[in-house]
Amino acid sequence: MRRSVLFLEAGEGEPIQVLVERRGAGCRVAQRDRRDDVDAVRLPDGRYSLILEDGRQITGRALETSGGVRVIRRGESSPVAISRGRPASRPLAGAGAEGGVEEVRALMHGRIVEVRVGAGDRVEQGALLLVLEAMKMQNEIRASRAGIVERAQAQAGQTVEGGAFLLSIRSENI
Amino acid sequence: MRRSVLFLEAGEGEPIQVLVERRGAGCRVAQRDRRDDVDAVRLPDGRYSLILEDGRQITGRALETSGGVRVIRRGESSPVAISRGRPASRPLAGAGAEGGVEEVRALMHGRIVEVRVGAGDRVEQGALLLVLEAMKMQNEIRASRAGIVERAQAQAGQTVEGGAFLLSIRSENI
Amino acid sequence: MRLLVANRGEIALRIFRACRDMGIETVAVFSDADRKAPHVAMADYAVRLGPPPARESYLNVPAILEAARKTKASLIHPGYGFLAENAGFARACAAAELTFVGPSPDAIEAMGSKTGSRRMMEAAGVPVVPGTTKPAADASELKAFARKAGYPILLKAAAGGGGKGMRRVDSEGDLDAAFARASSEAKAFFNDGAVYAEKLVEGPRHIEVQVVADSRGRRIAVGERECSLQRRHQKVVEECPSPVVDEDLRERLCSAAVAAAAAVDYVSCGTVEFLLAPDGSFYFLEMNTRLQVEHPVTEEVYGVDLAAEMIAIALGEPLSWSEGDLRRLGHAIECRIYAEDPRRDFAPSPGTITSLRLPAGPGVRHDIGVEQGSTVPIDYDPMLGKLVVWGPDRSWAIRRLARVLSEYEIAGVETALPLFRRLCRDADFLSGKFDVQWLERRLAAGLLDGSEASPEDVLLAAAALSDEKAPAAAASSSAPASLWRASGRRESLRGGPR
Amino acid sequence: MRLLVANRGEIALRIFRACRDMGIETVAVFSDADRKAPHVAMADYAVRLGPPPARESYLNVPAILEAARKTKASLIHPGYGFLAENAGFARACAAAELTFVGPSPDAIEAMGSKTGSRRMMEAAGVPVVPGTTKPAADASELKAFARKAGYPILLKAAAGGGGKGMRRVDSEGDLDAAFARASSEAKAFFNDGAVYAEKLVEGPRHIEVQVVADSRGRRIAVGERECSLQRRHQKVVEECPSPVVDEDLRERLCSAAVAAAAAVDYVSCGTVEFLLAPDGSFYFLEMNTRLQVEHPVTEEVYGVDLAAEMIAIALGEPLSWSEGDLRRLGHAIECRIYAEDPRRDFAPSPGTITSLRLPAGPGVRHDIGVEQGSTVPIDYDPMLGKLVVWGPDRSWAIRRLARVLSEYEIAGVETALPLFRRLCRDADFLSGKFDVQWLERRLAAGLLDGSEASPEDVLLAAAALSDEKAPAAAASSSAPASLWRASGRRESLRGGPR
Repeated sequence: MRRSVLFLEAGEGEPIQVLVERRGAGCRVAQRDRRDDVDAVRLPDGRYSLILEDGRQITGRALETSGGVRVIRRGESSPVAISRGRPASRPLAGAGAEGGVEEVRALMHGRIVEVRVGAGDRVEQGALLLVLEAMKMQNEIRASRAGIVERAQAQAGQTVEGGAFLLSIRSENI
Repeated sequence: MRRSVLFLEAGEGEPIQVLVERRGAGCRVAQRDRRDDVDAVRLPDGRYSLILEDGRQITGRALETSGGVRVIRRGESSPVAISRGRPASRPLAGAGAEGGVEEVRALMHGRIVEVRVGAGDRVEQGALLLVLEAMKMQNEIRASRAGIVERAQAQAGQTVEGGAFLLSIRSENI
Repeated sequence: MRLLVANRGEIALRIFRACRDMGIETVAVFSDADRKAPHVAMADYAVRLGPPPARESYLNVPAILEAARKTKASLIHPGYGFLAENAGFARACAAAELTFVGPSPDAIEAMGSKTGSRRMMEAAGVPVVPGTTKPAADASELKAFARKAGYPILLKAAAGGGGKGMRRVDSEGDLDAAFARASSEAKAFFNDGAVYAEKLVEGPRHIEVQVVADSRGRRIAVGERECSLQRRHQKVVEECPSPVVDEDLRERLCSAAVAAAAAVDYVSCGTVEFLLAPDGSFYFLEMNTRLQVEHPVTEEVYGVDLAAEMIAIALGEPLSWSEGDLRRLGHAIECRIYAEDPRRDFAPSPGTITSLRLPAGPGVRHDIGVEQGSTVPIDYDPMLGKLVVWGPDRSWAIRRLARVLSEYEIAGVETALPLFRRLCRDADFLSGKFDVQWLERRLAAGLLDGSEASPEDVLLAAAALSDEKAPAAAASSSAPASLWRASGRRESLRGGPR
Repeated sequence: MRLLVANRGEIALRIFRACRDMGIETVAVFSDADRKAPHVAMADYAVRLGPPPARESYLNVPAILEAARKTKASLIHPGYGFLAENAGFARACAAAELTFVGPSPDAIEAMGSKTGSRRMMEAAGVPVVPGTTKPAADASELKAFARKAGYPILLKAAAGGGGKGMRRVDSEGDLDAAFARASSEAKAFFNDGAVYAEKLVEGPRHIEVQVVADSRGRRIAVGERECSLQRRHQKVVEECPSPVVDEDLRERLCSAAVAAAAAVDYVSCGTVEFLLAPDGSFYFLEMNTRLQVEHPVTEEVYGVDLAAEMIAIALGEPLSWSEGDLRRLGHAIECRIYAEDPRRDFAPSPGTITSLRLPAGPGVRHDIGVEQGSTVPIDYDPMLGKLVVWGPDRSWAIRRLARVLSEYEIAGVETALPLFRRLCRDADFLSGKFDVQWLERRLAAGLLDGSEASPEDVLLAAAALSDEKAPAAAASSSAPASLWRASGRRESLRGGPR
């Protein structure tokens, strides 16, 4: 009887352990105080069909992402912060909320049209940092918070991949 | 410059050699007296798109079969008796036409409901040989020619795969 | 509210979609052959019935009722085939306090017995074809009738429908064997071996009328469908409207259909089938007390949703439109796509669908029960689904059908797609000149011949075979291509009755 | 006969299908980014234009004319975008003795200049919104107008369309920067930096009228389309008919549209856009002298084929129907599916489509230019295609849309599908109460919030992650899921003007 241990990130605190025991075609999933026995099969197109004890049927696709899994089901696309291993770090956004450093990254492949700030500059929330062009659209990337620009590697004319580091802003302690 | 040699069966006589020279994305195909330079790419779904020198575009799927290739294109499905190696033997049907032995094989997975003939029986053209049931349909398999039943391996109740040998008929010399 | 569909394949999907449109939750049932089938993956609830054989799964009434109880379904829809038109099942649902989406058991029973319905129609003044008035005990009874009416005659399963268990008999010599096999098949399909005989009207068209009746006593005919393109009594292509039905004939057909429905106090969607003789006279054939396979052509042309209407009626709703509201717009054609090989006399072609490309764009509708990667089980009717094309008029619809077929691809199993392609180029089809035997004559005359490989095909094959970067080509499930040229071989297989 | 489509994506496929329905051969042109694109694979002929950048391929007029010459095409269709509404291209086609499928160069030119067309409409008695009557030389001219008309004002590319190069300016302080960027973008898109200004009418709806005119001088309006659901002046959802247009208003809109077309001797399919003010008055916005993206909703409701009609008109055919023949049946809704992430302020989401599942069944139409496995290039407009749903009435169409969206799956790139799902549950949308700013207000108010994972989602993820037999799950092209909860991050990206 194979058993896998997964970790579910519930926003705050330590990730929750999720135990999955394979039982023939199906499996038993234990999380928090609930336990489900499900009949799970992989469909020809890679989606999974689950049938719960009460007969409820759930079909969807699970795409692994670095932060967990994206579940696409019924036309909705939901992130599930569940992973095979214990998540390395809290999400950046958390840091953003608690103050500290925010990294600004390119959210898509594109070309940097102009850079408005350099290392050491003080920026207000909403200040224009740089302009990224992709798919013939100029996207103004603005500061989500006030702070001091620390590293600024982006250069005008440069082509960047999605996720590429552009610059970071350290918020000032109030 | 990679070159492959294929063999095209043109019904009668020796198979014709087809030379294919890969040239970058495309290839040059020489067969009989004609030679085509085509830009050929494999599409994400496995079909091929060919663009000929005059701009004609051909998209289709090529499925390898034991007798050659099935080309599915524009809603039509055509057999192309072309293969990587020299075809082993002439098609059975040829034999059927020239007299000699005809092998009767199951053309689909199914169950034999009844067998009407045994080895040594003389059968007329159109005589009922056996009944095969598949998909809840009873299929009467009849003799395509008069002759003597030679080997008869099929037995009622037996389940057979598509292509399985059932019996053979030797036509009498007139 | 929750509705269970006691069926599989495209019709289960069709009914689930109607439920979704109406905000009703859906319950699928499945055999072990269908755990991964699309109808299960689309449902809100799903319950296993049993092993693949229909008698242990989709005909297993206790298991189906238990599935409804477990999932708290309050409605049961039988679809077509399996338990549709089975009065006993309809009664069992009522006994279990489940709403059966369909007519009353009495109406099903009355129309289910072909002999009984014939008598009833005669009484109601609906013209019928001469035939034996009750199931035959043995072949000799049929011989007596045949001597009187003259050959050819048609053997039919009394409990049958959809051409299953039907046999044409041309001479007394064949009658014994034909009776035996028809009766054994009738038993296999409908668990009832009763068989009766009818005089065969030569050269007729098959025209049917869609009837919709609510529990408030309103009965409406929603025009006719042309269903003459058949093979072995199996419909292959259906149209709405019929190219030969004018307003006057339409009116007479519709009132006869409504009279037939009224004769059994019919409530729900149903179809009254007629034989239309070359001289313009027509005869009641049978009434299908269910949602018809070809209902979409009527939906496309009249802009109605028959599947949803049928459910609303079962819930006691009044019809959502009246005769006057109905407006015909354009022309629709349906092609039934079976997993069978038209070039091997339509032998069943079970297997795995290695590639499925569905055409898109204007005027095309897909009601299909399989996907790429689906396995077509050997245990059930081999219909994969239906292609429905709409156009502003018939000739436009046919041109569009030809275009759509050129985009349609199914690999891994054989289908009749090549047949439809050729129909689109056939002068008789284009001019609407055909009867119920026309298609078989055309097939015998070589409608499907000459799909020889073109130089383009050779180029494509050569480019593919010489592409080292390609993954090993999936072997087609079909027999060697060289067999295709083997006419002797093609002859050697006769499809059974459909 | 052979027709070349100087375009790509779904509109090329749409036009090719119309050609197939009409028996016309098709010629595709493609850039190096599109060699494997569906529009190439569907065509009878295909010719490479050049490298991916539009200026070197789909805007490369000499290469396109050479492709037509090489393949002996006699007709050229520009589709929308790229060279559509480019009088110079239309003239170049005429000079090369090619039939341009569209209006005359003069009509394109007259309507292409927003300022010129405004003057012309005023002369023709069609009401227009107050604005600058000619392109502004510099920002100061615009300031003068704005002081008179009052803020907010709208900057528009004189040669523009489809919201590209448009900017709202709320105060004089922003005017210089806005003018600079609008003008540079106008240059980038339309190779013409001219910009003009208009008073912004607050709270209007965007209603447009489909016009069809043949070379025999007959001009017909084929009803209106509701296009008020916009984001950054980009249409997102369109309907036919409009929920707020009654017969009287429809008549007035249609005659204004026909008058506008008559003013430029318009011949072909075209669309006249109006702003409908809350008080019921309406103003001419612009005329799109091409086949409109949203033409399918009109086709579905009126049962016509606008793409085919446009080609027939170019061939000198008379209109195939008259005003009297036109009959409206039901209600149609179109959703534009862009490769952009609605949860990251609609940032473009290029990449490879790892999975594409298109819904089937009744009332659904797909005009889509990609397939599973297609790569969405960064070089062109990110619209993948359009989903069109038809229903007997508006509420049915919306319920059906919700069902269809639940079957729709695109993985690998982000799309606005979740937005449409939420619209179907929105009270204002259901009751048709919205204006052109409504959607942006709704988005700002969190229309897209709360897609938190349900326990079912966790079960699905757990079952998938613990399935050792599964092939390694394809990593989604999107950034880490945890980022989704990062509102700060979401804020940090502003989409550019559309």
